[in-house]
Parts: sequence; structure tokens; C-alpha cells
Amino acid sequence: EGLNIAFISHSSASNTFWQAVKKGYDDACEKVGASCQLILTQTEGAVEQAVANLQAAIASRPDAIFVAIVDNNAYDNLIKEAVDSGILVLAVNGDDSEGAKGNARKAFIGQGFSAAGYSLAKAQSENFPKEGPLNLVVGVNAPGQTWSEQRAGGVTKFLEEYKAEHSDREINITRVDSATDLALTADRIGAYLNANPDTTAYFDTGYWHAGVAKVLKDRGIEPGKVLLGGFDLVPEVLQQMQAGYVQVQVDQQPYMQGFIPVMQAYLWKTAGLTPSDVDTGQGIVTPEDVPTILELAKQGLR
Amino acid sequence: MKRFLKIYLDKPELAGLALLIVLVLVFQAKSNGILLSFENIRGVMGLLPEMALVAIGVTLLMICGEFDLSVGSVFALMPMSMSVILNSGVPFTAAVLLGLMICGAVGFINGYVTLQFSIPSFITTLGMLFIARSLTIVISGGFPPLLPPDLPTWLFTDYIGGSPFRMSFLWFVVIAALVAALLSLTNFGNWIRATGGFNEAAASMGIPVKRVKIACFMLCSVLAGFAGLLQVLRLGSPLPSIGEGLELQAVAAAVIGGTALAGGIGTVFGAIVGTLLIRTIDNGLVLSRVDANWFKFAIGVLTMFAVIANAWMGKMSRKIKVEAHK
Amino acid sequence: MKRFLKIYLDKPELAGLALLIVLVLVFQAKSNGILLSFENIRGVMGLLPEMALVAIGVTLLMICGEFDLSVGSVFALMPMSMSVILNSGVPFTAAVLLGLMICGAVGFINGYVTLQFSIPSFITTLGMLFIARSLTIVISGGFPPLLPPDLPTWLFTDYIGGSPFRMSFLWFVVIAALVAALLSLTNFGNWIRATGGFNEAAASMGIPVKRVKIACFMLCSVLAGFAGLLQVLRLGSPLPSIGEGLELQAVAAAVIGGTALAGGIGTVFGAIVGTLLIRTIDNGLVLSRVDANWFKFAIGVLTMFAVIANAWMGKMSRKIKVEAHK
Amino acid sequence: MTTPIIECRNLQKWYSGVHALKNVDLTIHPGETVGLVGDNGAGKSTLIKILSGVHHQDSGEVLIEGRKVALRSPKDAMRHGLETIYQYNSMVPTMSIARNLFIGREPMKWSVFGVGIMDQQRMRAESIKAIADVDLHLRSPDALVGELSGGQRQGVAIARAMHFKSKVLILDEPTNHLSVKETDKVIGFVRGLKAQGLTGIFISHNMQHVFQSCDRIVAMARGEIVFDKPTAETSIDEVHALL
Amino acid sequence: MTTPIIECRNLQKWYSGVHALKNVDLTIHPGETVGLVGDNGAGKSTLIKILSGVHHQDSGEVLIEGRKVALRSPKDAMRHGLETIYQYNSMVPTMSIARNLFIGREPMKWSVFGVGIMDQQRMRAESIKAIADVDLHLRSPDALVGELSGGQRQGVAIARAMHFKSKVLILDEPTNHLSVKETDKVIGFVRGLKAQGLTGIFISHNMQHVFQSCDRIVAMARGEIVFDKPTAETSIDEVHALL
Ligand SMILES: Nc1ncnc2c1ncn2[C@@H]1O[C@H](COP(=O)(O)OP(=O)(O)OP(=O)(O)O)[C@@H](O)[C@H]1O
Ligand SMILES: Nc1ncnc2c1ncn2[C@@H]1O[C@H](COP(=O)(O)OP(=O)(O)OP(=O)(O)O)[C@@H](O)[C@H]1O
Ligand SMILES: [Mg+2]
Ligand SMILES: [Mg+2]
Repeated sequence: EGLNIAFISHSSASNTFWQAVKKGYDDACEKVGASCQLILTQTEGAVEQAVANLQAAIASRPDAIFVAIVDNNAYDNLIKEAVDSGILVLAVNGDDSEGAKGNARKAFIGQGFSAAGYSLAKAQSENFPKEGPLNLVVGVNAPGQTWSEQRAGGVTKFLEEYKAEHSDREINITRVDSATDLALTADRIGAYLNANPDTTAYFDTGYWHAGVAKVLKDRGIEPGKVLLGGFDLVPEVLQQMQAGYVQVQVDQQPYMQGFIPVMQAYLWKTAGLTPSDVDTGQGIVTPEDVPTILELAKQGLR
Repeated sequence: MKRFLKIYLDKPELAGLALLIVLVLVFQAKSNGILLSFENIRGVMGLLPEMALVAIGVTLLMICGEFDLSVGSVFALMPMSMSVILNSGVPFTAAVLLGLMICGAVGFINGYVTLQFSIPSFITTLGMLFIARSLTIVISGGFPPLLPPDLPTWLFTDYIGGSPFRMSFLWFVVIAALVAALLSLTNFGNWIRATGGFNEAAASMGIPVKRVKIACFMLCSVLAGFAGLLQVLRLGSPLPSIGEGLELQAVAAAVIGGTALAGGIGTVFGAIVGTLLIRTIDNGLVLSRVDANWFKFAIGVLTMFAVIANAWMGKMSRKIKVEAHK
Repeated sequence: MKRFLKIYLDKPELAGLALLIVLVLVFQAKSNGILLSFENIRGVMGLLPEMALVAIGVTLLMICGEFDLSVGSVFALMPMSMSVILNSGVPFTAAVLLGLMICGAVGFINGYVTLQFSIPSFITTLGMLFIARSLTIVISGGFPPLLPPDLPTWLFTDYIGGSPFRMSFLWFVVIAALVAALLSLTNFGNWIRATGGFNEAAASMGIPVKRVKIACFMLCSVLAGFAGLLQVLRLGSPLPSIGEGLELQAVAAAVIGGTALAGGIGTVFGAIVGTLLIRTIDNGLVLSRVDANWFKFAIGVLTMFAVIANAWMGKMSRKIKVEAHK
Repeated sequence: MTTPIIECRNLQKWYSGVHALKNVDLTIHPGETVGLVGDNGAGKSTLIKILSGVHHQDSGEVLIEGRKVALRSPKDAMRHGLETIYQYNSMVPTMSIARNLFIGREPMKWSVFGVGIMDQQRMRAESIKAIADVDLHLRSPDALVGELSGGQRQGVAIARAMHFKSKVLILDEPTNHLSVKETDKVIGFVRGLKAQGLTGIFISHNMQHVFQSCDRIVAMARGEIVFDKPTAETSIDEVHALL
Repeated sequence: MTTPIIECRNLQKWYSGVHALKNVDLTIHPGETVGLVGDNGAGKSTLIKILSGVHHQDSGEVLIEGRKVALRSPKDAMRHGLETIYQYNSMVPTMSIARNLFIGREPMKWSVFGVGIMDQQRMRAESIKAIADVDLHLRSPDALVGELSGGQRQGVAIARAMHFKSKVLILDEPTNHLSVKETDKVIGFVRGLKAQGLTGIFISHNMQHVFQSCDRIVAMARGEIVFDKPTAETSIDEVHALL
């Protein structure tokens, strides 16, 4: 008679990132003998579907529910309902922007979208040329979707601050709709770079800049001429990091996001220990880290 | 008895209902009775009115022979524009009406462009899918404005007594009944069917087919917008991303409920049954703890199965030999 | 001259071509000449063959009166299954053929289920959209296998000489020419048009309509799979998410190129022109630095505009009074 | 002489590359029954489609009761009292006979701005009568038109036109598909128009039918009117020879 | 006596709630030309649709040249030598006349497994001839069928049947929509079948036409065969009286 856990995500199964979460989640569940279910949506980022799934999960009365809270209001009532009926609710991957004040969840395991965006831009800014104008492009992969908008918002926030700090330099920040498809992103940003060869850096809100790196390689542009950075460690990005085209990548350690909450739930259930917030890392990954990560990636851990 | 069975099975929406009952029984067993638990019904009934209203609008439009792919975007546009209007200080009722008028305008543009230039509504509304979504994002500035806290949301989201139904369900029932009456009792409903059944014939019998179609486009958009409003009030925040992918789901619900893709045939009741089937499949699969990676597989197979079973029942019915109308 | 103009404008695909030229000129100016720069053409020509092959398959299927929403999923399924097969040690050619056979099987199932149970292909292929995507994820085990490094990818991705065209372009041209020939020169092409133009009539004239349709379903799936292969070899990684949303885009390309949604009418050349238009609009907007939030708006408006302009040219042509065929 | 009820002046119509009507002038007086004959593709259907608002002429004008009118839609033509049975049956196959009979002219229980609740009982009752009037035997007014035999469908179209009698009745090959009995009924009906003060245009390839029922024969060939005489002054043979 | 070329035994057909054929027995011998008459909705079209493979009987059997056959599709019927012109025109409106004439039987330059390159020149040339053979005047074999007048379309259907002469020709109201000249052509054609050793079934509501061209009259009413006599032994009046 083990733990019963449901994990509600706002993402769809074809998103590679969530497959790593799933792996950590499944592994952890096996370790503690929990009966676990991951519930994804059918379209990427569909909050209403996630909420419906949360409701169904509550109806089946599990011991614990993990939920990626990607909106400040939509989940609140249901989370309260769940907590009131004695279910342990943890926010994983995404949280209310007001944190614990935002709703009744017990703890947050993950990394804020906005904060992650901020740290990405900060890390990449180390690689900016020391003088001359800066042309910075923020690719909003899915305009209107929380994860994309908030990451882009974080990136922009840092860049604006940077701009204010360096008021002597000419700094342009452009937002483009860069699509959530490797080929489309490559096509659009490739074209953009054609039109604006003096672009300094491109920030993606996902991992689709791997396609852009491929375009740069095809064109024979040397690594580092256009700085690339984004989120999540998928094999494509790791390859391009090794090749030098991608300088920084934010890793939220998805395996950990799947693994830790199960452990916390287990301890809560068996030992009465209170779950606590875990920051799965502002995990800035640079090319030096790649060889070790590749090793782990083979085991599906990164 | 035989005659009764025949008349029953002849109606695709009733055949769909039979199928629904079977599915409910199966999932009820597979989920250890959770499917029909109060809690779960309550959950399903929250989302149902929203989906069903969209499906009803799409069904109406499909009966008159046109298509609307923009419902998902309008679903998001209406509550977003309403929130923006609300935040500029306009009172609730006026803001809702303004929002619905925007939807009506979108529907009008869909219809006008389609008919004026005689282009397929598939394209017009595909264009509108992008346009309305883009506008939603633009007016939200990327980040959704918050809803003022003092809205009379109880009018839409409160539970009715101790039942698993929210007020939104009541709205849905009333609207569905009105649209059903429009379709089957009024002359306008007759015109809609005639227009979709054979456009040229309808026109040659003196029906203002263009105006009929534009009215359906507008009604479809308004219903989608109203459904979006219900959802946003329920969730508490006007997200710019809601309703993505709704267009295909609404068409699927309509078709499962017996609406013909070619037009002329369909019922409001069928749209509701279709939506219920889709929601039950989705919910039942979650409760049966299907693995996340296989989830879409199961959805796909069951959707196909629903339509196949429906077609099969219709075929069986046609094989029953009862001299009709004697 | 008048007669020539008439004959020209009468063909929607040629009218589309005229429109394409106008758009290219506008964007060329707006982008300060970058649109037609060597580098940019090279970029556009990378994605074009992939999209166009899918559009060609969908066009073929639409001509024979059916629909395929599953192309986007098949687009992902083929390269993924090929990678898995490759990683199990099977040589490249065999893996490609096996992958294409899987696509053929998917197309066969689409067609067989649709025709056997007489249900709309909209539903069958919507179900298949989910099923094939789910399978893609399942066989990848969540983590896409990397492609072995020693594949003869040059056969598909290398640039031809110093031109902006890759080998994939050559494949595309050859396949397009073959399909176009199939459609206009062979009796099979005649049957496809007849089946889509008026199914009952075609059947009553002795055409095996079911077999014709199944063949088209299979061809459509195989083309989509092959296009997916091209993309994955070009980008180097078989992600399970590629091709999402491709289904509507392919239909849009077909319709812009003059294919009738009701079937019977359409050309391969039209599908290519339609795809080119869509790609040019997308590319031109990027070069014109349209803001992210307005991007979809512009896409929507221009797509509508393309079809309206096309319809308008057709109407003008019909107004030109030249006694034909005397 | 009375004002003509219909007058066409210099009608021209092109279908893309086909010159279907070339300067057609035609005057019809109230109470006349005109038989319109001519080879296949002569332009008969095109002419009546212009009169009934389905197509629009490229040039020339149509006058009804002496006034110039623009017939932009079938609705316009109906408003001017022109009722048409088309050569190709224009019934909605997915709807019942009763509903088809009354499409666009539903009897109402009540209505606001033309939209309201239909009186379905009356529709059923009246359609049963209308169908019986043309000697058609149908199982029920609720049967779908799409499930009727060729002649049954044509019969329903005739019943509709007879039920909503109008000032002018245009019949484009109405007796195609009809059984002998019903054909007789239709011919009787056309002959009876005059007595009721109505005007008729009757297109047919069957000269017997035309000569039996019309006062005047108009023949078309290649988009032009080539012959126009009262029935009394001509004969089947003369018309045959001409075509 | 010779083996009948077509023999129907106990055919029954239901359309959902309609009993359209009730125990129909019909035997047709080679070289006969049978006129099939009957009221609207009698079941004539249903009977021939079963013979041509469009519908399938619910019970009973069809024998062709003495052998029991299952006619599952029009293709099957054609393979057994049955060629049909349907009451409602079955041409593809979006295709040219030449292509329509040869659908399913395209002349080929070369082919593998039945699929190959069509000989389009031959199709054009032969279709011009076929159309001229039925006295139809058309602008070009490349015109779309959807742009033809009612009679022109019917003419193309007739041209097709005449071109691909088969053992048995079934004509369901072929003279509807046709001009006098062409109607004569069709009647002449039906009369000529015997001389070529072909069998014909000719459905029409025009008794003159039937009596002029057929050896035997079969009448149906309400799904049953109610009359069956050689033409020589009956008269138009007798048949009229019966229906
Ligand atoms: N939609 C159309 N597009 C192009 N040409 C057309 C169209 N409709 C009719 N035509 C042509 O116009 C001419 C006149 O056609 P119309 O239908 O008026 O003939 P009709 O006299 O009614 O012949 P029928 O006795 O065969 O019905 C014909 O040559 C026909 O081919
Ligand atoms: N698809 C169908 N569905 C239902 N009933 C049908 C269908 N087709 C025909 N019927 C009915 O079957 C009966 C026989 O029809 P059929 O078409 O064989 O008549 P017919 O003798 O050819 O008449 P006509 O001379 O009018 O063409 C009619 O009562 C008709 O209403
Ligand atoms: Mg005509
Ligand atoms: Mg018949």
C-alpha cells in the first residue's frame, strides 16, 4: 500500500523536456514503491486542460498532487480544495509568481520562469563584446503562453537593466515571434540574421535555437559571432554547445524536478516531514560542462 | 419494438447517446467508480458548458455549409478584450456586451469576406485564427490584465445548490435550448438547413443565403466568445493562450454528434452528445491512469471508434425492414 | 493578347504565381533587397521542399475528395522510426524504406477505416494525428535517439554546386514532376479527378473509387514521411515534436494554389505556388522586422489576401469575353 | 394593347468563353402562354435564368409590367411575381417534402421581422393536399426529397409551383421524368393558366405538349430568337423543319 | 429456346423504410429490346440499378447468360457486358467532355498493371466523332461537362454508351432533356440494337417512344411487375389503361 501520486503538467508529451521530468518521476516512484501518474495536456501550454486534469486527479483522491502552476489564479480554488481534503499539493516546475502567498500549495520544486530568463541573459551578457553597439534579439517562441512570455520577460528585464547601466552604448532589443518548431525557428531567425548580420545575440525561450546554430554552421559563420542561448538541455543543444555555437543554456534539471517531489511526498507520508522549497537550479550550463552532461544524458538523467 | 429501435438508431445523435452510456459504464468500472463520483462529475461539468457552446456554434455553421477555425482564438479574444475594457473602468455588463459585440464583428468579417469574395471559409477563418489570437496577445501586452475582484462572477460560476452544476451550466442549457428551437421550430432554422443542404436550390427558392450564412458566422463567434467568458470567469484569469486547438475539437464533437461535414444535417443535441463523448473519453482516460505517452493514442483510437460505432449503428438501422409511414 | 490573359488568369495556380511575384517585389523593397539575396534564398529553399512535398500529398488527396490531418504526425513518425531502426543496426537504405513503409501503412489505415466504415476522413485522420504522434513519442522512449554520424546525408542535404539549392530540392523537383505527370498524363490521374469531382458518377462509370482513394491516402502519407526525413536529416535530430500544426498549413497551401476543398480540382504546381507564397509571407515578415505580437496578425491578413486576390483574378478572367474554342 | 408583363430588350449573356444569348428581344403579354422551344444549348434555360434572377445579363434590360427592373436574386424575381421551375430540380435533398415545399415561404404562427415559429402542422396538411393535386402518390410529407425517385422529385417541384401560383409561371422542361398521368396534369395546368389570368412560359422538347398547351411558339437557336408565331398560325411540322 | 441473357429471380429491395422491389422476376433473351414502363416510383430505376451494380438486392438472384453473378459494383456489371445510362446524369462536372467519355476506359499509349500514360490525342479525336454521331453540336471536346446545357450533358452520356457498345444496353429515361433531333437519333439507335445482336432495356414515360422501338413491354407498379407482353400483342391504350 504505497503512495498514490498524480502530476499535472501544462505541457504535451512531445516536449522532450517533460520526458526527462517523467523519467525522474517514474524512477523515484519505483524506488519508493509509489503508484504514479503523469498527466500531460494535448496542446502545449493548455492551462484549461491542465486545470480539468487537476480536477479529475483530485476526484481520484491521491495522497499527493504535483502541479506545474503556470497561472496565478486558474489553479487556486482547486488547490485549496485538494489541500482541504488532505491531499499534499506541491508546485513543481512552475509556481505562482507570488510564491507561497499565491495559493495553498505546500512547497515549490523548480525554477521560476522569469528568474531563469533573467539569469540566462545575465550569463550571456558576460560574452557581449565590450564595446560597440549591441543588437539583441529575444525570440518569443509562443506569444501569449505563460512559459514563453515569462522567460522572455525575464530576459528582457535583465537586458533593459543592462541597457540602463550602459547608457553610453547603443543597445537595441527586438522581440520576434520565433515559433516552436526547430525548422521554423531556424528559418525565421536565419532570415532575420541575414537581414541583420550585425546581431549580437539571440535568446530563445526554449531549445529551438539549436536550429539557428545549425543554420550558422551551414553558412560557415564561425561560432560566437552571434551569441546563442536558451533553456533546457536537449541533445541538439548539447551538440551545438560542443561545436561552440551555443554559449549558455539554462538547465532546470528536469530529472530532479521529477525526482525530488516524490521523495518529499514519501518523507511527508512516512515520516511526517514537511516538504520544503527546492530550487532546482539557475543551472547555467556552459560548453565546459557538456562532456559530463552527455554522459548523464545517455542514462536519461539530464 | 423493431420500429422503435429503428427510429432510435436512425438518429446519429441518439446512437451517440447509446455509445456514451457504454463508455461511461466501461470507464466507471475501470476507474473504480470515480468517474461518476460527485467530485468528478462536478469537474467534468465545469468544462462541459464551455466546450459544448463552442461545438453548438460550430455545428450551426456547419449545418449551413460553412466552417469556422477561428473559434479557439475568439474564445480567448472575448474575455481578454472584456478584461481590458473592464480595467479601463467600464461596468461589467457593458464590458460583457462590448466583448460579445467584438465577437459578433469578428463573425461578420468572417462571413462577409467569405461570401463577398467567394473564397472558402476554411481560409478566411484560418486567417482569422491567427488575427484574433494576435490581437488577444497585443491587447494583453503579453501579460494578462487581472480581473477586478468585485465582478458578479457568481452569476456564472457558483454551484447551483448542492448540485455538481455551476450557474454556467444553466446558461448553457438555456442557450442550447434556444439554439435548438431556432434550428427546428423557426423558419430561419429551415433556411439554415436548406442553405447547407443545397445552396443553389435554397437561393433559387428565394432564401437570402448570404444573410443566413453571415448570421450563422456571427452566432458561432458570439457563442465561442461567451464560452471563453465562462472559462475565464471560472479560472479567474484571462489567459491569452486559452482555446488553442479548440477548432478541431469542436468540429470533431459536431461530427461525432452526427453533423455532416458537407452541410445540411446536424442537431444541437448531437453537438452536446459529441462534446460529452469527447470529455468523457478524456476524463475517463485520466481516471484510468493511462500512461502519459500513450494518452494521445487512446484518445485517437476512441475518437475513431466513436464515429465508427455511430456509423455502424446507422447502417444497422437502415437494414431493419419496417414499412415506414403507412 | 486578351485571350492569352484570359487563359492565364483562368488557372488559379498561375494567378497565384502573379501574386507571388507581387509579394516578392514588395518584400524585396521592404527588406532592402535582402529577400532575394543569395543567403536568404538559400535559407528559404531549405524548408521549402519539405513543406511543398507535404502540400503536394495533401493536394492529391483533396483532389480525390478526402482530407488528411495526420500529415504533421506522420512527418515526425517516419524519421523517428527510421532513427530507432538505424540505432538497432539496420543499414540506412533499409531503414529509410522501412520508415516509408510504415508511412504507407498509416495511409492505408486512414483510407481503409474511412472507406470501410464510411466515416469522414476528417475524423479518421484526426484520430491518426493523435495516434501517430503518440507512437512517435513512445518509440523514442521520450528521448530522441541521435542519428548515427556516418549517414549518407549528403544525398539529401548538400548544396548543389554553388547554388542556393540543396540536394533535397532535387528530390522535391523530381517527385513533384512525377506526381504532376501521374495526375495529368496517366489514366490513374484521370480516376483521381473523377473520384473527387463526383464520386457516384466515377463509381458508376466503373472506376474502383475505394482503391483510388486508398492509393492517394498512402501516397499522401509517404510524401509527408519523406518530407519529415528531409527535415530531420537537414537539422540533424529527430525531435518528436516536429511537424505540429503542419496539417492546416498544408491545406492552406493547397487551397491558395487553387485546390477545391470539395475535391475534383487542383494541381501539383498550385500546391508548390501555395507553399512558396506561405513561405515568402513568413520570410518577408521576418525580414521586415514585424513585432512578435503582430506577427500572426500579418500572417493571417496576408493569407486571406492571397486567396482573395486569387479569387478576384479568376472572376476578372471570367468577365473577359473571348469566344473560346471556335 | 396592354402593357407587356415581361419585356426583354437586347439581352446578352456570356459564360466566360460562350456567347449564350445574342441580342434577345422578347415581349410577353399578360395571360399569354408561350412555348419556348429550340435545340439543346440554344439558350432557353439561360434566358429564363435571367428572368428568374439566377443569372444576370451582361447587357440589355428586363422590364416587368412596363417598369425596368434589376433582378439580382431569385427573391427579387419572386417579388415581381415570377415563379420558376428549373430544368434541374432545385429541391434540398436533405430536407423533407413538406419543408421543401415551403422553403422561404413558411406559414408562421407568429414572427418578428420575418423570423418566427413555423406552423408545422399546417405545412404538413397543405403539402399533403398540394401533392395530391398533382396526382402524385407519396408515402408521407416527411420523407426526404433525396430518397424520392426522379419523377417523384419533379412532381414535388410542380406541386410547389402550382401551390404558390404567381403572376407568371416559368416551367423549364417540367415534364421530364414525369409519368403519363402527371404529364397530363401538368399540361392541363398550363392550359388552365389563361383562365385564371396568369401568364406562362413553357419550355419543352416535346412539340405535342407545347402545341397542346400554348398560344404562341417562340423558337431559339444559337442564342437568338429565330421564330415567333401564334400557335394557330403554325404547325408542328413547320417548327420541326426550322430546328 | 436460348439461355436468357439476363434473368432476375425473386428480387427484393428495401430502402430503409421503403419496399421498392417485391419479388421481381424478369427474363430477357439475347437480342430483345424491352421497354420498361410504369408510374413514378414504381421501382424501374431501382431494378436497373441492381442490374448495373450500383445497388445490391436484399434477396433474390441475378443470372447473366445462365450463370449466377454477384454484381458488387458497376465495374462488375460492365465486365459482364452491361452498359447503363442512368436517369440522373452521371458525368463528372469538373472534367472535360473528352475525359468524361473515356473515364475508366482510357485509351493508353502504354501501361503496366492497368496504369499508364493516356493517349490524349486519340481521346480528343474519338470523342469528337462520338459526339458527332449523336448529332450533338458542341464547341470543343475540352469544354467542361459542368458548363453544358441539360440536353448537351444527356447527349454526352448517350454518346458514351453508343461508343462503348456492349452486350446489353440499359437506358433509364435517356430522352429526357434531349431535343427532337437527338431523341429521334436515340430511338433509331435502340431500334438498331437488334440488328447488331445486342440486347436493350429502355425505360421511358413516353409510350410512343417505347412502342416505336421495343419488341416487348414490361410494366411495373409499386415494386412489382404487373404486365409483360410483346409489343405486337398490345397497344398504347392497353398500357395506359393499366397504369
Ligand atoms: N455555367 C455555364 N458555363 C459555361 N457555359 C454554359 C453554362 N451554362 C450553359 N452554358 C452554355 O450556354 C449555352 C446555352 O445553354 P442553355 O442551358 O441556356 O441551353 P438550353 O437551351 O436550355 O438547352 P437544353 O435544351 O439542352 O436545356 C450552351 O452552349 C451551354 O453549353
Ligand atoms: N435512396 C433512396 N432512399 C429511400 N427510398 C428510395 C431511394 N431511392 C428510391 N426510393 C424509393 O423507392 C421507390 C422506387 O424508386 P425508383 O427510383 O426505382 O422509381 P422509378 O420507377 O424509377 O420512378 P421514376 O419514373 O419516377 O424515375 C420510390 O418509392 C422511391 O421513393
Ligand atoms: Mg435548358
Ligand atoms: Mg427512375
